[in-house]
Amino acid sequence: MLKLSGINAAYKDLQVLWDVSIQVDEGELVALVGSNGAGKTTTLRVISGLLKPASGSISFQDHSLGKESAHRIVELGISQVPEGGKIFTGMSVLENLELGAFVARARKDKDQTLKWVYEIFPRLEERKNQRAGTLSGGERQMLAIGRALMSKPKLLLLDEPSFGLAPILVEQIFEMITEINRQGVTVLLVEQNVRAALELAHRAYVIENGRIVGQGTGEDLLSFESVRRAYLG
Amino acid sequence: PTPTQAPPTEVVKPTETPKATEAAKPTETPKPTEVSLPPAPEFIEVGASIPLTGKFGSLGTQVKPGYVFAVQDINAAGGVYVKEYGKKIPIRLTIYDDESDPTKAVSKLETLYAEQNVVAYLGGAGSDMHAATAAIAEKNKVPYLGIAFALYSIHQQGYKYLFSPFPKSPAQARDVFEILNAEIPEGERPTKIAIFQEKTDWGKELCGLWKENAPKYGYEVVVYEQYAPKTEDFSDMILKAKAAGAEALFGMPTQPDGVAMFKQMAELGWTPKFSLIIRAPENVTWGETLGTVGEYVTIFPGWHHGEKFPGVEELNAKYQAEFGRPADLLTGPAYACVQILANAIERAGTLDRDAIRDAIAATDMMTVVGPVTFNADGTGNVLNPLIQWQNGKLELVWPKDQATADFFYPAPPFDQR
Amino acid sequence: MHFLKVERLCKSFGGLMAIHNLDFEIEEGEIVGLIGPNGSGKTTTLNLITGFLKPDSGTITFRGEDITGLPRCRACQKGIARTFQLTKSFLNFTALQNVMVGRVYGREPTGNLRVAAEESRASLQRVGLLDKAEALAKDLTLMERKRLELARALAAKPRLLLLDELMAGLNPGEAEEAMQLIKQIRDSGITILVVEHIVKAILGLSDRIIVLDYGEKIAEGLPEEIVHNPRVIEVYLGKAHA
Amino acid sequence: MGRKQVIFIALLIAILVLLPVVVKKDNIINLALLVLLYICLASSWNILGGYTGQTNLGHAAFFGLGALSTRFLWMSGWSLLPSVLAGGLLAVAFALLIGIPAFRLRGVYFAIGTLALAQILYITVGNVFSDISSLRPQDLATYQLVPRYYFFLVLALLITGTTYLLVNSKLGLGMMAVREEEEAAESLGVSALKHKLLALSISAFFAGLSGGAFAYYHVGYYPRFPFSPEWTFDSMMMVYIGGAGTIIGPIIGALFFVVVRELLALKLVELHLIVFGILFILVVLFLPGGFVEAWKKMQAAFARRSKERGVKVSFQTTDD
Amino acid sequence: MFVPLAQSLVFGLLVGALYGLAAVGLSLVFGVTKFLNVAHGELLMLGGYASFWAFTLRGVDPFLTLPLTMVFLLVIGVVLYKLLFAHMVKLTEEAKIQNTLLVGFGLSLILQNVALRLWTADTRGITTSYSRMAFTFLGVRFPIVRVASLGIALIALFALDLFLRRTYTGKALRATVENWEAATLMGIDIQRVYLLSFVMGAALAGAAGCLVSVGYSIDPGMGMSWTLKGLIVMVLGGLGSFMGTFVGGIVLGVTESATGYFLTLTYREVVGLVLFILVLVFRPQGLFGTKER
Ligand SMILES: Nc1ncnc2c1ncn2[C@@H]1O[C@H](COP(=O)(O)OP(=O)(O)OP(=O)(O)O)[C@@H](O)[C@H]1O
Ligand SMILES: Nc1ncnc2c1ncn2[C@@H]1O[C@H](COP(=O)(O)OP(=O)(O)OP(=O)(O)O)[C@@H](O)[C@H]1O
Ligand SMILES: [Mg+2]
Ligand SMILES: [Mg+2]
Repeated sequence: MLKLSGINAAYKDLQVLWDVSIQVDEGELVALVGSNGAGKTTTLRVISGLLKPASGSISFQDHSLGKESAHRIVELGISQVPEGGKIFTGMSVLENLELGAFVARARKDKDQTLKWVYEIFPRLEERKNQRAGTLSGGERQMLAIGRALMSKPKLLLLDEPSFGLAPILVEQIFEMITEINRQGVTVLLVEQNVRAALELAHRAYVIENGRIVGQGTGEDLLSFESVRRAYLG
Repeated sequence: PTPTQAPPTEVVKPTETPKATEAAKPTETPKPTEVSLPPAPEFIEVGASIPLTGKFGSLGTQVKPGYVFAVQDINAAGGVYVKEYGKKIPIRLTIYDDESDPTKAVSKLETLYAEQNVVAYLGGAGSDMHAATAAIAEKNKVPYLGIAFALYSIHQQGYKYLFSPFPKSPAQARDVFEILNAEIPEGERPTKIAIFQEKTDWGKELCGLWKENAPKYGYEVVVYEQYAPKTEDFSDMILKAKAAGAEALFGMPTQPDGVAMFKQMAELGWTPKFSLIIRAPENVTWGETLGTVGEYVTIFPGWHHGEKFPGVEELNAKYQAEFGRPADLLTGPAYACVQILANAIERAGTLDRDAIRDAIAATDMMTVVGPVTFNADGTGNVLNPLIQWQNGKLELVWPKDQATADFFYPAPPFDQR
Repeated sequence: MHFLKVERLCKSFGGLMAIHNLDFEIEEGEIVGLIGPNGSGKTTTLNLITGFLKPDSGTITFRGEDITGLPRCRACQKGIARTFQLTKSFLNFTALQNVMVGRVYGREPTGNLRVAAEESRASLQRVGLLDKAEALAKDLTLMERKRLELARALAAKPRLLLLDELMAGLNPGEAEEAMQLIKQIRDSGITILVVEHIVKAILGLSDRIIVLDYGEKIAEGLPEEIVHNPRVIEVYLGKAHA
Repeated sequence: MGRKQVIFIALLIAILVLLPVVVKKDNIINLALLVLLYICLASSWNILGGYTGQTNLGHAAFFGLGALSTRFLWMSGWSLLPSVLAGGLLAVAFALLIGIPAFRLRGVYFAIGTLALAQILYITVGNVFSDISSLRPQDLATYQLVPRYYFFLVLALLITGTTYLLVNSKLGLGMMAVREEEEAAESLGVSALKHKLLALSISAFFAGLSGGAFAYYHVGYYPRFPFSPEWTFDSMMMVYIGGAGTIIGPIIGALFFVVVRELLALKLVELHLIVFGILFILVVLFLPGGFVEAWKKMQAAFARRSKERGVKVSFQTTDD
Repeated sequence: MFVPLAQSLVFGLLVGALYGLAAVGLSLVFGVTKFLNVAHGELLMLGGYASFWAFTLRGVDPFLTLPLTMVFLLVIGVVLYKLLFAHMVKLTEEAKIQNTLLVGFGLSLILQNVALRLWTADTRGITTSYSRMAFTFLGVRFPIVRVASLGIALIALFALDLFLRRTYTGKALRATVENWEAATLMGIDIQRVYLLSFVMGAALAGAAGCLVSVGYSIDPGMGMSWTLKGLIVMVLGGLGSFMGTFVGGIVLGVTESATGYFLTLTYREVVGLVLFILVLVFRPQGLFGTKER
């Protein structure tokens, strides 16, 4: 479904990604793990078109994304929950969700999708008229995911959804991700919480200093000695 | 056609068609050269810093063609005869734009002085600008001829190099009453006057004089209101004038203020039977902008293209050819400045600045604005004609011997025009 | 006399009671953990202590002195330094300059920039950022910036250090390093209040833990007591940690 | 400062000092004086606007107050230096008066708030002092441009030097920290308000002195003229186009603004403002961040290039 | 007593509506794009000249040309945006304000002087045959032209408000204001949103310019004072509320005329500014502004 091959990417002069190749198949839940500054967020930014790679190719459902602008990529069915959520704090929860369905493809089924999102996150329905800026950290994260779901993505990119959340919420969020995936949304998950991510994922890639250094099923990687040492403490 | 197509800024015209203008006619006929004459300069350098852009731009663009045309005419006759060199020397006029900024004007005048080594300055427009430039002229000891400001107080500073062949506030404050009393039979006169004073030094000076003179001529100032320049809303003043039963309006608003004032007078239904509005209606666009609302307003602009002095017709023809209308109100006085200067140089017989200055002070000649002499303070004794807007045109209504139309009084109410 | 004492502290935003009748103390030399669900008022508490917010009522005493509602720059001068949950680095400064601000203005202000620079380098070294001393803060990674903020706070020579989610986003290995660093800091004589969501870290670090929920203290005690507190499990830890 | 820089600066100062001795033309001296005037004004704006990050759109008020009081005192018989100093102090007094309420405002609110304050003064001064202020003929008869030039030169050196010392001191560090991240600065013990007030006062003081120098220099103007908002905007533009928060930025900005504009005005007369506008926009589009930033980038690019070349060379030597 | 005061206030209301309209355009552009377009007053001037041209050359009624003027400015807006402002979309907020300020400054120089070439420095304006008509209510005169101007300003404003709150594009616009990167991730083409708001701001300036040419007068140098007024009203009303901005304009207009009535015309602007400062002292975020984060 999604295929990155030989991606090199840089912020101005600083090369961050080196020859990254990743593949995600339809219906999968794939995790991308790695330490700080390894290039996980950058990889997601490249997929979403926020950062154009210096070389390499990206295709989504046999459609090349290399030249597409960021908003077109959303229209094609890739949504991202960015690091830290980045919700629209000045707007209501409902308006945030409606904006999620901005692309034409999603707009016509907006009401239905909204119901679906409310089923997954009942808390959002309770708070639908509240200003998003006043939500608590966990609620913000829910809103960010819900907003991404509103675009009816075929592929959902999640960037550290557990960041800064209380343990109880981390658990809940991971349950929700599994649920969303079960309902047919392909997921690429970036996580710092390596154990949880590997337990959850069908497959995972390990990224280190901008290079993919390992891949396999979650269980495989969990049993890798090097991974255990580096990420599980 | 707009002043955009004004002639090039540096005017150098060697002799082509010798068509002497009256004013430039040499007072002495050139004699065969004497034994040893110093080598003559190629040109008589004259410089002007004019506000062509910025807030005084609309005045500056009227002034500039006056200077340019006059220099062209004089050079067409071979230039100005300078006795010291025993020959005619053409004038080279350098014009800079000072953007209506006194500091920039100063630097332009310094450049004219240092680079062009001018023998005289021609002024720009607006008292803001003259205040700075006249002082520089004084400092550099360069004779300065300036028009387009009626402020009298500049002349009270004791400046020696400043000359202005242009009517000043005292004349404007006196003449209006004399004209009214002469033109309108007693009993019909608009004796109740409203004065709208702009809060500036000229406003204070001129409106103060009006107020002072009114009782002497049998008039009463019933409303005297002040406002700051760039006011959008005059309703309050207008209502006061209306309530006080004022029959005449005196003021000297800038163009935008004048337009707003008259629009609101029409809207509020107050028509003065007589209005003397200096400055705002001087521009040809007044009529276009206000239509019938701007009719019957009178002005003291300093000059009118209908005056019957020598050279006016030629000037109008030239202006018509270039801009498609007779010469603008400030163009004539600007033209006269050059005439006065040329005449003074000729009488001085040298290009020495102090000699020229003294010659200007002794001026007694006929120009396109009529006969000109100067007082000791540098103000000119010149005609102060009254102009009136009639049928969308500027008509000269006073003095009678110059008039192009009859004085129209009283002005009909706005909604009956 | 308690080192820091918070009494009947209240703070509301509009209708929302962010902190309600909060009481707690910190003793000199302790590491105290402050945990609670998202939005329970942890950051607000730190903001109140450092003067970034004025309490509606209640008092805060630091080393016997009432510091309630003091201008926010005074807290640091009295010896309370903090880091921010959302980093606030001086982005166009070099890392060294960032730290120097702390040294020059902090508890022992100095006008001698040369000396300040030397001491600031020492602070950078302490957090392992010395090799980035000349790099601009905006070119550092988020995690490096967090360390930078720690170095900056340390340079201010605090008596009490407030850390707001310093470890969020670290993987377990990195978190372990950070824990060691915090312990070292305590051992150098600085009292510490940590806000953190990484359960393992907070349990390993803290001498004592205070748990907030909806702006109220719902539990306080030794780490092992807290993990078994049913109320804490219910609102915060979840069953995985039970 | 490196040795090269010291030599360069010394050379520059020497040139400026010798200029009136070598060049006798008043127009050149006058132009140089205007450049110095704007260096003073832009540099003083830069202290608050560039280094402390508070966009002050009311700078003309300080300039105007300096000019107003200096002109008044000087013309009424005080000697020059005390008059100018009084002008600077009056500007500081006004700065302290408005400072505390003004610094309650942030961002555009602060910018427009200060603009409004300056406009209040502009209009009021226009109303109260509506007469032209001209030098008397006897002053004009003895008027010399050169001493005025040196007055401005000394002032420009004073302002630039003070700025240099300031930004390399503790207070400068605090001011810039407030600009970068006010809350963080406060958490480290920097009183933002105090530093802003300090920067405002210094900025106002120098603007006031510049106003005083202007009153000494200018032959005739309306008292409201130095209060007009153009003075603020022009200095701000100069700082931005040169490089905000740098010493050299306002200097380059003033040079560009005054000299290029004057040259265009002399050469093109009627079209010069259009051409200057286009030139100005081109500079902004192609050198975003101003001349200093562009220069830094160029240096960086150059350094990188030579480094790459250096690497290549070393490869070659190892190959050998 | 009543009539003159009421009359003054009526005029103040109408001036205020124009202040408001000028400021709303500025505020829209600034709010969405963080472009501080100081050439806004010059765009207003172009709008004024466009109507003036249509009226003098073709005799078209200014109220009929108003939509055309808006379209004309819209086109100019597109050109200016593509040529100059599009480069600045991705800068940081501070850099954006700084750079647009500079570009706006250059632009206003150019536009002013181009206008000077095209139309001379003279003051112009439009006076229609019905300009002097007014209806009287309780002794207070309501000039038709001004009442119509107020109506038009209100219509423009309600349309804008509806557009921003009800339509998807409007919401996209508000979202972009908050966070352009997140907006992109929603599939919003932010270049288009920026263009749209810039162009709408220009069109509003056009409308305001047309009304100014009818109610007052226009000249090439008028831009700066309208920009300054617009900025002051924008801040007085407070960022983030366009209705608030408009009301701010009216408050300022009415204050100015009330000053003229009760005190003196010479300090009318001063009193308006003092009111502005007082509002800021007590409400640093403006009358209707939301507190900054
Ligand atoms: N806008 C930027 N400009 C310059 N460098 C950047 C930028 N964003 C990230 N980097 C650099 O790119 C590298 C990879 O960053 P990235 O954010 O992709 O890491 P990550 O794996 O997501 O890390 P984290 O776990 O901290 O989120 C880091 O070294 C970082 O410093
Ligand atoms: N300035 C403010 N205005 C309005 N509400 C606020 C403000 N600051 C905080 N709040 C609210 O107060 C509550 C407590 O916030 P606080 O930031 O202290 O939570 P926290 O415990 O630090 O949460 P987290 O773990 O997510 O960081 C939250 O509901 C928050 O939305
Ligand atoms: Mg990341
Ligand atoms: Mg928090």
